[in-house]
Amino acid sequence: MAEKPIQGEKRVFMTGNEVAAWAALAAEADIMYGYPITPQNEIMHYWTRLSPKFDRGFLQTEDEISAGFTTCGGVLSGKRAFTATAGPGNTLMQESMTMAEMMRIPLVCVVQQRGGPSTATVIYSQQEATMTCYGGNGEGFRIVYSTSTHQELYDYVIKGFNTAWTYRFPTFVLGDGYQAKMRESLHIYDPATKGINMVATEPSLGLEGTPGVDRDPQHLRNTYNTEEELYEVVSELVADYEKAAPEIVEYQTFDTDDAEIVIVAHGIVTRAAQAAVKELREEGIKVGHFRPITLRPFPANELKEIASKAKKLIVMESAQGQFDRMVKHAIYGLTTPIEDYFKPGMGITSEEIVEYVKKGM
Amino acid sequence: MSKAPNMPKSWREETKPHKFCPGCGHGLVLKALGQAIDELGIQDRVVFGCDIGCSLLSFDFFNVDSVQTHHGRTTPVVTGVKRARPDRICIAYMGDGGGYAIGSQHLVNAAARNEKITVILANNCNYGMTGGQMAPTSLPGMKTETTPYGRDPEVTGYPTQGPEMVSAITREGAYVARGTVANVRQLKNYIKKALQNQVEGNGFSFVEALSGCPTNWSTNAKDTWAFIEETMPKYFKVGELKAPAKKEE
Amino acid sequence: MAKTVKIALAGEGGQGVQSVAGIMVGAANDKGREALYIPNFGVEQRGGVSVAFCQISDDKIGSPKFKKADLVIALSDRAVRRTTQYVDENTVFIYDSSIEDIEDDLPKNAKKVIGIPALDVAKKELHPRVFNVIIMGAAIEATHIVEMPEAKEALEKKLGYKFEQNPKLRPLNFTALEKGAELVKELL
Amino acid sequence: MTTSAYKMLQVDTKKAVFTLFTGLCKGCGLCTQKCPVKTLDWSETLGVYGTPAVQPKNADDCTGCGMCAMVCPDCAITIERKK
Repeated sequence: MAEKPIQGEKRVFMTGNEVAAWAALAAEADIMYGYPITPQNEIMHYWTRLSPKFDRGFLQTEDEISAGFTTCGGVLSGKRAFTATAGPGNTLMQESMTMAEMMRIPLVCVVQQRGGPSTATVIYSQQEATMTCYGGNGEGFRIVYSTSTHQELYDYVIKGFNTAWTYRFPTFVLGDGYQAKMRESLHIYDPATKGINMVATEPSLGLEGTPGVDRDPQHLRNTYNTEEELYEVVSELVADYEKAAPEIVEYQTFDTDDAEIVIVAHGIVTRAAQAAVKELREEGIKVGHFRPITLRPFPANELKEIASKAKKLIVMESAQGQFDRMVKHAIYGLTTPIEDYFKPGMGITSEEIVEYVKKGM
Repeated sequence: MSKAPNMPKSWREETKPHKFCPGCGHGLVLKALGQAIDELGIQDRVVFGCDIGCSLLSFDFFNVDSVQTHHGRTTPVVTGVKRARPDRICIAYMGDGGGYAIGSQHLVNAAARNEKITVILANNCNYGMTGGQMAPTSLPGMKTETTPYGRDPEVTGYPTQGPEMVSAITREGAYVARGTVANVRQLKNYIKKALQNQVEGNGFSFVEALSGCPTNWSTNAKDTWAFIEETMPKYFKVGELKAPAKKEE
Repeated sequence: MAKTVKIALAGEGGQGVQSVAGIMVGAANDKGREALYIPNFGVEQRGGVSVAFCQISDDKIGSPKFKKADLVIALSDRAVRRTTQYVDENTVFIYDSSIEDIEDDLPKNAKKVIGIPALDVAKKELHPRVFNVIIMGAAIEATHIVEMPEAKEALEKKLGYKFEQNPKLRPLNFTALEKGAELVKELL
Repeated sequence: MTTSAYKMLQVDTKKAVFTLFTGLCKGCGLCTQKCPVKTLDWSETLGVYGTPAVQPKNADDCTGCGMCAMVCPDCAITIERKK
């Protein structure tokens, strides 16, 4: 067994793509399957440089359809397998992600959102929120962590593997092109030093013993014959997901206790929102910020409570209302006014948030 | 006095009679596969993957660990398993639609990468499960639900020559053959060689089996055999296309 | 320095703005400061105007991009036109004085607009290859995100292997760094 | 094993014992066409889908070659040759 990739803990300064590769390495990921697309490609660059030193595998597939399905195969074999993609690649990967939902395949996928629709830009957006949470023909039985810093990217890739293997739902770490390409400091660490034990994996295929002789064979399927049969299976998925959701859901609040105005944002936009809240508070403006860390499951109750006490919500995102729909669905029934601040495919800065909030007062 | 049906040992008797139509060629291809698994003694190591289309009905066919995936995606799923568990003998089972249409990029690239897996493809000249539409392998002039006046090659092209294509893009070490359910013993031998090729770790192995679809062809037993034995071989030549050089003893 | 320093470096692809931006923020990080650097990038791998967005602070940094910079350095006519949007009354705007016919496009609202003959100096006194290091020197002098010895340390760290192969490169790069600082010192 | 659950139709021919497992026979008829002596024909006995199964119509013609068993997609036939 090769040495641990990271001994103890250390401060580093690197891009988010490099962070993702190191995190997967630290999380004892066994194999990555992937197909290059900007801006996630350097995850593969770093993984292919680092992984051979630690006996980990890699396969570059012919497209993202294959990347997703080979990842399913790897996980079914009992390996801590993962993939990463963005934009049009994420679109192609949705097919395999529905198989992972249906068959409870605990794969991990890092998404570095780029501009859309279509090829659009390779730079940045938050336009893959709907697709990552609900893509494909299904019900969105997934776990989606929306990260905002390199530290979180590192933490949640590691956590993502454990969440996936604990609850057996496909788990996404939703980053973006900024997080992929920017450099900032963070601490990388061996999970064990933080008391984090990696959840054991187990194979669903290729088990020991001769099937039919020593044991029953594994006959895994995602096709059902009747409406009733499918309904039963999906109902079980619903029940399991709903049971797990309260244990999985995560969020953060900033100065929301007495906030009259609450900015609701996720992912990297939360950085701008946090900075803006700090600045506005210094001027005595009662503004707060609510940030879901998990978009699936969504912290609906927590947001509802805060929203019910506020005079106004401002939903801010680098997309045309994808996150906004989740917010509105979560707080349905409240009469708190909601303002939308949408910048599809564009970054949002703290300066513009400060300006916007002041203008509306 | 024999009392038990003479099924391959690797077949799962609890799921028999199987779900394929009367006279369906899948039963024969899977019989040949079952016999090959038995003769090689690899039942404890096989991971079997199947596609959508009629081939999905084989998901519980064998006493081997099996997984059914989406249309065309069996090759990548099985590739993923093989890459994660090189000690397993991984078989991807599909029809002509799954291998030559919706999953063709996976077949081509798995072959080009020389994945150490075995792909077995049943060619019955049409899409069976969805009700007899044109497949990449439908013959010129053949009437299907989407070529009701006969397949016009000017409009829809000529039948895909799968093994020929795979043979052209694979390197030494690959095994490629086309068998037929009209000769189960030969088909079994081809499949056995294909699996043996994987056991030895030589490279990609691929067997296409000419197969029958009496339901969608609307043929009786006589015409089914006539189509398989007389019509299909005019376009699809049965035989081995590629085999690794014999190892020096 | 409590305030976050925001810098936009812009040039033609190939002028090396991204590499000096990387070295500069790396130097700040090495000193234990918070730094954030994001290159802008388009679909193409090479060519086009390339902008490096850098922020250095004592605290964690907010959004990776910003509206207005404390310092903008633009090294081509296209870069000038592209970056005037990041200028306000607190911005020092530095451009290379060899850029022709740019007078009308220079920002009118900046705290200061400074033309420096970085390219000329590089060509005539040093070497064209150290043009970007001159720019780094100017940026450091204008912002003091790190001091000169730390900047040299960072250059050594990044280019040390080249210096070993050709020892003349070390003084050349260090001189370029100092020259860049000199070019702006009197004008700030 | 569920073998015992299968009902059998057995025909003792001159050279072999022909056994048809009716619970497996879907009545496709592929075997009848492959019988080299054309002795296999539809039976009064019904198969798993309620369609006629098969049996040698003239027991003495059967040579016990096993072709019918080989081409049966459902493994519904066994041929046990007599010594």
